[in-house]
Amino acid sequence: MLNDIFVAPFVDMFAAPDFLMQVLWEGLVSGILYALIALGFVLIYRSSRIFNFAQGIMVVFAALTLVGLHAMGVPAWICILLTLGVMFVLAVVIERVVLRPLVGQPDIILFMATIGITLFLIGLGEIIFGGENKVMITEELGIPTGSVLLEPFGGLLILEQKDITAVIVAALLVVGLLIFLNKTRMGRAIRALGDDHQAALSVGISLQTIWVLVWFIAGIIALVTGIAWGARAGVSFALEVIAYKALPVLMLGGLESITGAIIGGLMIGMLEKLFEIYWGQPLLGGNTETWFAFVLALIVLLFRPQGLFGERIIERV
Amino acid sequence: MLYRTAGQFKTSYTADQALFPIRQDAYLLGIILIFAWVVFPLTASEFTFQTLLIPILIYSLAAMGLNILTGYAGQLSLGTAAFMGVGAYACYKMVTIMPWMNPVVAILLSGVFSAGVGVAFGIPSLRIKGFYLAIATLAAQFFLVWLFEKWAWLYNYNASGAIQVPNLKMFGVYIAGPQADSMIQYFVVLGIVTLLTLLCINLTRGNLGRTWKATRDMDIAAELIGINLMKSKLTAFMVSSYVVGVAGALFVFMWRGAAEPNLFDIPLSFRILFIAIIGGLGSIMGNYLGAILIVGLPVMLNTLPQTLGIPISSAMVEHLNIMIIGSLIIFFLIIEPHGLARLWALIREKLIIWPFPY
Amino acid sequence: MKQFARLAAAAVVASLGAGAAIAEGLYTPNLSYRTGPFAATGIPLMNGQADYMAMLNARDGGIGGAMIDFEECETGYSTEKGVECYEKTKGKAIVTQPWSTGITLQVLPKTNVDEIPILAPGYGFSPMADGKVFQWAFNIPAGYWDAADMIVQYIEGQGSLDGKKIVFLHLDHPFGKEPLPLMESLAEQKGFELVPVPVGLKEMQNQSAQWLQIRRERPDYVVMWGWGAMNAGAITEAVKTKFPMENMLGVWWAGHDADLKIVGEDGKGYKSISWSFPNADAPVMADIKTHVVDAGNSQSNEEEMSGVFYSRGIIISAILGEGIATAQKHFDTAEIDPGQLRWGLENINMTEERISELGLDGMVPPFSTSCSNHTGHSGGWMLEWDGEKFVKVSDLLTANVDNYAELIASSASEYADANAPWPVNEDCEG
Amino acid sequence: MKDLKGYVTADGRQIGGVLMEMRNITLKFGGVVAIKDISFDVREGEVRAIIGPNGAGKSSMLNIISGFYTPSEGEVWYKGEKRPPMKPYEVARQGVARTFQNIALFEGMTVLDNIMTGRLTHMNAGLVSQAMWWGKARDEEIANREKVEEVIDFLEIQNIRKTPVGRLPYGLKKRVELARALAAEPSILLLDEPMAGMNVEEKEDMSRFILDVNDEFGTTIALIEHDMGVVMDISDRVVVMDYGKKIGDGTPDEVRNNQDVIDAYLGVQH
Repeated sequence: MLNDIFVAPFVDMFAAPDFLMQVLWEGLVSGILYALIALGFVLIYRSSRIFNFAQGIMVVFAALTLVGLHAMGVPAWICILLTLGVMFVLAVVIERVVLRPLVGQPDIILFMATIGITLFLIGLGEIIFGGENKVMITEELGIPTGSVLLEPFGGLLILEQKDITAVIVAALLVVGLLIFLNKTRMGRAIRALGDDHQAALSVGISLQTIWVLVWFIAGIIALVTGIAWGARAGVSFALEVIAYKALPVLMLGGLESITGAIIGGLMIGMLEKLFEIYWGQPLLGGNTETWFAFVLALIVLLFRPQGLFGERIIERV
Repeated sequence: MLYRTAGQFKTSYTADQALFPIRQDAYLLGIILIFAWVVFPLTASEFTFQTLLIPILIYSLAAMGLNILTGYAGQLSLGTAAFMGVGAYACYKMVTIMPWMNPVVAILLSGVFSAGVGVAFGIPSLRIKGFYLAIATLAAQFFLVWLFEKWAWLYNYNASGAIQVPNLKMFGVYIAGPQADSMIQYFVVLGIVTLLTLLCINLTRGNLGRTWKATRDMDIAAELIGINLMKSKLTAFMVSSYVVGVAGALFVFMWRGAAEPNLFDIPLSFRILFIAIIGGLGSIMGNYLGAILIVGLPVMLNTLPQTLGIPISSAMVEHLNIMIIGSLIIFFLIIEPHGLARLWALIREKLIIWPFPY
Repeated sequence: MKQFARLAAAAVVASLGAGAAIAEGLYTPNLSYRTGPFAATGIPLMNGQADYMAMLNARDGGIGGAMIDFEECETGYSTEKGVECYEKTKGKAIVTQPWSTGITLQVLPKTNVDEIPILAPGYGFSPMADGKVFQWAFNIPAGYWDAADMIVQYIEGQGSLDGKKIVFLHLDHPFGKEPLPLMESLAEQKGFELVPVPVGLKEMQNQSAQWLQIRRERPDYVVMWGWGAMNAGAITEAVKTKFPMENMLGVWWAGHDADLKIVGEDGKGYKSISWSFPNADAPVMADIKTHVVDAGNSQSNEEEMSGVFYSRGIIISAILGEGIATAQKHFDTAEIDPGQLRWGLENINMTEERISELGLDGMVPPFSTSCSNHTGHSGGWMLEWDGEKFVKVSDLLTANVDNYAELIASSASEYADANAPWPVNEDCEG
Repeated sequence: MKDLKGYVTADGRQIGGVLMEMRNITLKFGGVVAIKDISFDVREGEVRAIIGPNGAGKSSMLNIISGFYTPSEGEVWYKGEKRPPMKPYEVARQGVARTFQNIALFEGMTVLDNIMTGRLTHMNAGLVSQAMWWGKARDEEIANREKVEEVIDFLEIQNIRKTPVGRLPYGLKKRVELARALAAEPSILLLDEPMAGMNVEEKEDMSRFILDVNDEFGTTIALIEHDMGVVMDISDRVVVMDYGKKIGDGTPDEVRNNQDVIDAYLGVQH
């Protein structure tokens, strides 16, 4: 038993390093997508204290809109622009109809409201686009679909080109976002909002504008996530469940830390895959990915209640 | 007029602490109880029992359990369904290992198991707060559902991995399983739910209830006035999980008749959370109002187009249903974030002073 | 304004009248799932079922002179909604079509009390084949154990299985676990190593862990018990990890054209066992086109109608229709009750001639049922994806039912024992 | 060691022996020293004040007394014994009750329930008894309600008994908070800036209540306040702190004439 837990998995890893690399690569790709979703959460939470449960359905909605528009004969790149437009309208509507009347309510109320948004979007999406699985317009968007075969240590490592693209695009998106947040007036206002509402308002941008903007950025992130994930397994409402995976990332990285979301996402993506392959499948009957990330985050939090990247909180009365 | 309280004087603290210090409230409750115990059983059809009465009661109970934890003790939990699952599986194991056991006793005992698991998963609450805790409860949610799937002993190694409620008798009458009559099941559920509601009301209005509420409203101050936060939070997890576990056992044994592991997955947790929040956090009555709305509304909406003769496909009805529920949640949160119970309280306050404006 | 009101009133009266008129026929509700995570697989099936019944109503005025009131009650594949639908419809229904294994398991014991036949074509509980124990349940024309047996037979046709390794990739759900006992016993008999790989409901679209395991195990074959979004997920991963497609075989629910279209050419060689097959030239298709599609009463489209699942929907309705017709003939009444329909479903004799008569040429293999055989064990064809559509690549395969008749009997009696008191049909001889 | 008998105040009250003593307390947050080597005592029955400008470390000192902070160095002696490290709730159960600078009432509860929470250190009926509302739980509930009603009468808040505290104005909230602390029947009552943010009239009311509490129940009171005027009038002895250090200790008159205090505290007053 002890051997199975502490020795055999590591022997396996060293015996087939190419396979280990494959496992880590798969974990990295999932991790990037978790990180993207978590990023959407963090941006919204920092600026409005809303724990946006609808981030998952926004991913689905964005991907469906993209594919749906293309099915109507619109050229792929125009589809992207139109989808961005739809996400912008969505952001405005959510701000007007949901957020504005609920300003100042307790966190849990706002959280529930985002679940309400989720249900509404599921219903609306099914009416407009139908429930069947759809193919992501990968080729039309110019995303390469072949795969790269490498032979490290005399083994085989398969890297899908669309996964590589996803990693590169995600990295560019994150860099772009960081530049936006640090270098532009609007971006600085968003960051300031996380620390102090009053200070942010003194920049001269209205709270409403910032909220719309933040939800719109979350929409853009959702679209990128949707394309990347949809390219792997098609677009359907079942995609929504990947949003849950971003939650332990948030626990680990902290609800307000952008760096935390990215590093936490990558960490969870790779660790859960490693655990599943080397411990979960041989010892526990598999499917441990459903809970591993949560339990890991829970254990980390027990020792560091502020998360890996949060600052220590000194309580006062 | 109807709710005039003038003239009702209390002469002792006992009277003031009675459950219903205002006479009209007691009358109202009496009427509701008569309906629940006499009128509904006499008039309801099989369909009404199975899709409205029984589920509303069970969902109310589950929401009540959650409400004790989230509404009274302030610990947000997203893992309610998993604890219902613990109750259901515990009950299943008990009645299959000890077939002579009285099923009602088994149902009430199954809560003990979920209470134990609840306390174990409640320990992180001592260090983790707010949304972090909510996500931590998801660990329980996902881990337990996974366990229900993988631990074959739990479902007696059935090939399908699902549990099936056997026919169970009490006093010579079938009360669970396919042979059981809906009306009898309704009475069993009603009896247990009434009993647990009474116990919950007592707990929440007494010393423990104040301890929980103090923990919820300001935990630091609570600790400084002498509340052992660990005890307060863990008792909340315990009582809450007990009630939720019993609700889970009822859910499977008195209503569904069979259960596969993913029944206890996150959508059920959210459903119960909706009921508790729409009904009103920190209220016992609210759970019933919330359950009536969340369980009853879709059933109503489903039958509506047919009765009105609107030609609309059932899939479309379902889509609209989801949209309407989503919008209603937002709508109710906007008009009254404290839920239907608060709405009723406001109406009642107005009624007491009616017809005067103040 | 007045006129408008009168108009509205007239419309209401008319619609109520119309509703009443339909209600007089045979009420055969379908617990459909056009929504939810499995909608993708559900929609073509539901459309096929509905269109066939609509065609009978339009062409023949129903069956035996009785109109078919084929109503859908949407469940979204949720067991809870399913039970609600069952309760709502059971009052006047002559049959219930639960559609998910979860709903079937839950409704199964209730139908004993309510005495309504359950029609679960190609799904549900394999031991339902034992009609003496499961008096009211039918999984015509073939069950999951038949499917598993036929798939193993087909693989064996390519060489002995001794020492081979087969991965059983399945949904971690009652549906996916259903064939496990039979697969295990076959593994023992034939000497192959069986590696079950479960896919969680939440991981259907992200099966990289499962396929990493498959890559590590290096199996000779992958047998897939997939459903909904799981199929597309598995097939894309298989393509990605370069698993030889011709060694991947699925159950009939994993043979959906739309799932394979996602990978297109790359999916060439993938196989799926099936007891139904699309035949665009079959007379029934022409009739559906004239009576339903052209009349604008179909929710389907041309692409979907050429697929395997739409035609399976047709077959399912045809089986129900045949059960109704058989009962009507025997009891000599058009308005049959649930008990009479049960007799009808127990005495279907779907010969090649009858299949031809119904215009279903080449769409379903012949089979017959009896009071003890509630499945029919029709057998099926192995279909293969040629990059654009499924084609038949085998002759009719029939399951070796004798081999697991005992397993069926013991599982059925186990179920009956666990649910005692369970009424058994004592009158049924063999 | 000081005499154990105590002393007699100018208005003739007998002050008892040492109830609580702080010995060489030092408190550090990371590298910051909030309190440096402070010692003083509180005697039974007296009104003891700790004053000092903002940031002097008064609140931290109160938090140490009530167990919220653990001192980095030094000892707390209570009722003649050295207090081992303990949780805040255990301190409260030893008879230390307090109010808070920024009112810490339980906003979701009524006034009555809030004050009842003050009694919970005196209630110990079991879960089952409480759930049944029978036996011990019920008796306790009534007995403690009577105690609470006494406090309510005393502080003249009968008419708002059933009002949710969220709806009360600031001054009343302060009074309810005092009621909650009093309901615990503490051996020592800690008041954290009881008069902060009040107008003159409210301050007078509060002063009266503090003196009455001390008079009628004989409760020992330790309070912090930066309003020198009021403090000097109501307290028996005063500790003066500045930048975490003690710069004066004695009767109000002694302190008023202490040169260090005049320099450090009065000197900076506006």
